Amino acid sequence: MQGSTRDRKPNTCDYAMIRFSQVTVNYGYVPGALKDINLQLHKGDFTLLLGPTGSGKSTLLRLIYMDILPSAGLVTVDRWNSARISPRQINLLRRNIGVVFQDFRLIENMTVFDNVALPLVIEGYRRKYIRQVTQALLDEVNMLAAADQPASTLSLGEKQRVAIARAMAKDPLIVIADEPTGNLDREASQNVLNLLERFNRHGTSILMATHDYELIKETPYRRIYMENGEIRQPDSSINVGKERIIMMNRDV
Amino acid sequence: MQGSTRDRKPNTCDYAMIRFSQVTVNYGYVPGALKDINLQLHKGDFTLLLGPTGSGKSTLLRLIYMDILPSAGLVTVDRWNSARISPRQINLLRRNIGVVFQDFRLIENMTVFDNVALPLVIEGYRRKYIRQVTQALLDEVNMLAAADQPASTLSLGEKQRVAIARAMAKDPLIVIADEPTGNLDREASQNVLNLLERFNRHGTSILMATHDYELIKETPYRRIYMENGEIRQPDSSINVGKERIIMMNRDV
Amino acid sequence: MKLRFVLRQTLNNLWRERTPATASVLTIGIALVILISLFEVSISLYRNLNDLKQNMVIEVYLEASRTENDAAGISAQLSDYGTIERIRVISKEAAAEIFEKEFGENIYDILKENPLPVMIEVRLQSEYNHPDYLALFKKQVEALPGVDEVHYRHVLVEKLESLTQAVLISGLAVLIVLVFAMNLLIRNTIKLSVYARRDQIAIMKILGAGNLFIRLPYILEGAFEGLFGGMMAAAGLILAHKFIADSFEAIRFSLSVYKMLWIVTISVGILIGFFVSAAAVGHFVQKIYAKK
Amino acid sequence: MKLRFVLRQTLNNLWRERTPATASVLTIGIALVILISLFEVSISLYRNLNDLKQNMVIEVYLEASRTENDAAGISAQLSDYGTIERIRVISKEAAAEIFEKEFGENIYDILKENPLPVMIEVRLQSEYNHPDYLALFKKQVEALPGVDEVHYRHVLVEKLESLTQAVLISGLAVLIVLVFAMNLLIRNTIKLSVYARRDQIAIMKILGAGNLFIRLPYILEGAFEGLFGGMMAAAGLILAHKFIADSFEAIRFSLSVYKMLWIVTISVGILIGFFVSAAAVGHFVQKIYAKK
Ligand SMILES: Nc1ncnc2c1ncn2[C@@H]1O[C@H](COP(=O)(O)OP(=O)(O)OP(=O)(O)O)[C@@H](O)[C@H]1O
Ligand SMILES: Nc1ncnc2c1ncn2[C@@H]1O[C@H](COP(=O)(O)OP(=O)(O)OP(=O)(O)O)[C@@H](O)[C@H]1O
Ligand SMILES: [Mg+2]
Ligand SMILES: [Mg+2]
Repeated sequence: MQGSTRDRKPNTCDYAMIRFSQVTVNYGYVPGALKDINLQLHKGDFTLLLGPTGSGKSTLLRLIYMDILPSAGLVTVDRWNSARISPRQINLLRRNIGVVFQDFRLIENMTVFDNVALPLVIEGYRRKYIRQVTQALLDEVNMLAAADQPASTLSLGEKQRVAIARAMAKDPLIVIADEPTGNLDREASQNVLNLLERFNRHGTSILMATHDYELIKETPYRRIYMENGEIRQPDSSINVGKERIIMMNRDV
Repeated sequence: MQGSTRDRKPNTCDYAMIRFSQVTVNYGYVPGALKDINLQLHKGDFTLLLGPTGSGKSTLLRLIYMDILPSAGLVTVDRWNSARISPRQINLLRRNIGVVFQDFRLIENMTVFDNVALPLVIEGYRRKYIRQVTQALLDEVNMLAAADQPASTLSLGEKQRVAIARAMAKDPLIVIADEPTGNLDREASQNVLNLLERFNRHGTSILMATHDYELIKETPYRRIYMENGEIRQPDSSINVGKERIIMMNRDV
Repeated sequence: MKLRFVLRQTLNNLWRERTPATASVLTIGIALVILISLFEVSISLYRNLNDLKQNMVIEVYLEASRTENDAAGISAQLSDYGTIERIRVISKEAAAEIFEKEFGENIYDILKENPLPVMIEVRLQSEYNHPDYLALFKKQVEALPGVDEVHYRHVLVEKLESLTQAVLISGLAVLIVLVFAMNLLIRNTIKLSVYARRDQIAIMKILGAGNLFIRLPYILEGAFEGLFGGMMAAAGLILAHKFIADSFEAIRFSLSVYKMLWIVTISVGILIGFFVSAAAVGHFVQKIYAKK
Repeated sequence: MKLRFVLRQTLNNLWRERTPATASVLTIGIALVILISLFEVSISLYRNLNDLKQNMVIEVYLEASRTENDAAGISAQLSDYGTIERIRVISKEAAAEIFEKEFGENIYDILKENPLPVMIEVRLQSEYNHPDYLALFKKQVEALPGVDEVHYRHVLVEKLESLTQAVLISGLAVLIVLVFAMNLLIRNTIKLSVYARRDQIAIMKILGAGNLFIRLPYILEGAFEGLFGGMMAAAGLILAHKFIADSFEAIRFSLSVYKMLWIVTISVGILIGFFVSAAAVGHFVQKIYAKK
């Protein structure tokens, strides 16, 4: 990885990097999209967020990059907390988080290269460095050949890989991946997981929401099960039984 | 299903409803997104379209609802063909095809109800009928409770289900589903497959692109494997071996 | 159901995008105010100039020795021409008064006597009020016994003639420029408004919606904006008329002018909104098709 | 790298959205043409009126018995006041000529003699050209021996005074309305242009981009549109000036006027584009934040 060519933030202690305290989220139409969530994620953790459609996974992730603020309760991320954070600080926070959005959110009329380079440009890095890192990342996700195409010309699977590259660009404190394998086939999905794992080994915390039980079923990571806006028995057991998954999905 | 309440087009003979003859598609940036495709789909068929990311699945499907026209070769759908079709006829064609888009394409600022009702409104059905059909469909995909929410407030999985309901609304000749389970968990995916199968039993042809080998691995349907814009040995065998899938994905 | 859906969507769009819609309304409103007041000014200017032209006076000076009685005889002769609208004899005394009014000096103060001759003021019927006939008339009348000279401001007549034309032509030119500019601005607003909803349009197309169904909401939106713009302009114009009528006692508007203002302004607004957006939407919806 | 990126994006945006951008350019261009020609007309009107006022002539009529020699003596006395700009004696004959020019009649024809007195024409220095001083001056001069009467068009002076004011005030009013309308239209265009790219803005925000970084491309776009609009307006104005200079021989523009036109029009265009879009973008980018 390009980790070696860049400054790594010192991998200090094992403090709770992300902390949810009695967090509730009400959307206009949907009260209780999240209900009284308590949660702690530690630096360096690899965490999986599981749960059926509409259970609030994306909502929980949006709270972390402060795309929404909690209706009640407190979200603390690194040195920022949701109760008193200015717009400027939100920008800073976001620059330290890499997000793979469920709907990618690439800028359609920009080239693949520019999309991936954007977080680095925002950060104000120098041109040569940006080019070097961006090309390395595109190579990593196998999209170097499409670097000069506008993002609008990509297939969905290709977009997903570009989105992953963008999230990795700044070598962030934490990577939030919302369903990063939804449009990928088995092997591509495995590649993404491996990529995230490699990042994790370099000290980046990972929080990944996914439906792909097949993919994660043999991983040893902490799992958080959501259902109906609540966390069901936070569980760090290694295996997840088949019956367990089916129970979670009975709503659909 | 609401099939009973509506006029079914007579399920006549087993002619080739969709026919690709030496079809090539060149995008500006990507020549040969499809290369010399020959393919026949028959009325009433349930067909699966498999292949790695960027192999041209979505492109092939777009040809059917004539979102793009082939750079070379001929696409024939029912009584229309790509060589001479007027914009007005393209509209007619599209009204006879239900499409579940990979990126949903819901109208974000319309309510869920209006989104599903839209194809019926376009067709000019009466109000009471539209309400009845739309509600039945929303119930079927478990989204009736969200009928009055704007589509923008849905989770991605919810959007996918609404998109499926919309594709079904007009009881179309053929349903094209591009990765309809990409954002759904196992059980929801199974439900979608069951839904499509039920439609198929009522005479609707189904063409479904998917990455979810787990989901389809025990289905008896015809499979078309794509790779690099080409069809690899059209195959109607019942089982697909594990090594087969891995071979297909080696590009990623 | 289709129409109801379209109408609902139109109102939704208007409400959801009230900022640009308001700007569109204001554009139409301002343009209509300029347009219609320009039109009114042109009309009243034309009328005034015409009036002035119609009321042109020909002065027939008699020889210094002639009296008012002679003038009456000559008047009778002139009346027989059949081209005269009005005729009036002006005595020496009346002429002195006119002199004082025009030049601010009493002629008796300056000269201690009144040297001014008896004069006949003639107004021609409007159809004869033309440079050619005026020249002929002057020649004929000057040949009459007792007549010294015939004066008319022939330069003024010709100048008025060309001024009236100039006003009409330049008014038209301004009008054309304005209509062009307004068309451009409204088109632009509507175009961008369509542009902002291009996703929605692209989706409707892919669902097989016909052209009319896709375009109607935007066209109706334009018509509504025209309606509101027209109402705004009508209100503004009527206030302006009231203000003018209050400020200048000489100017009065009848009730029918106010009614006309409402009707014309609002219907012109609606028509403009309708047609301009119809054209813009068609053009632009096509473009979205080409792009996707 | 940041600035390069922003600039590249600005140019991309301009090119990709050349239709609305062109409309924006035209809006700015048309508005600038109206604005600057209005300004020029006001200025030249003001100058002309002022000239007229400055050149106001006071007529000092001597008693009928006085000769031009007397007039020279009185002139000398008047010059001593120190408030006079120019002074000229007009003989009986010159007065008769003026009479003929003004009234179209030869005074000898009418009266067989010249009753007009010797006259002194006086022009005051501009700072004394004021109704109050004029009244005082009249009183003083009429008291001089040999002077019959002092005439000046005091009504005209006052009318000119108020007309100049009226022109300036109404010009200013039109200017304000125009600036308001232009601001509205440009804001609207830019707002909709931002609106059309709201997805892009929302994405940049979610990546933690700062306000300036997000807004700069739009602000620069506005400035570029202002530049092009200004160039268009300058070209139009210069053509108009050339046309006017060709049509009316009395009117000539110096080269520096043309240079000023280029510089002022273009820089005003850029400034307008810059500030209006800066305001509009700020307002609107905030809104997108609130929505998402
Ligand atoms: N509008 C376009 N312009 C240019 N190239 C395009 C366009 N759409 C697709 N492509 C290219 O064509 C190829 C096939 O794309 P397509 O979307 O058909 O793949 P796919 O099989 O559907 O992949 P996925 O499983 O990721 O959806 C890709 O390499 C893509 O980059
Ligand atoms: N902007 C919004 N306004 C209103 N309701 C919303 C909004 N976003 C999400 N919701 C609702 O909140 C609930 C949780 O949504 P969320 O996107 O968090 O689910 P999810 O677990 O990510 O589902 P999926 O697996 O389908 O992505 C859903 O019922 C959804 O309808
Ligand atoms: Mg989600
Ligand atoms: Mg695809």
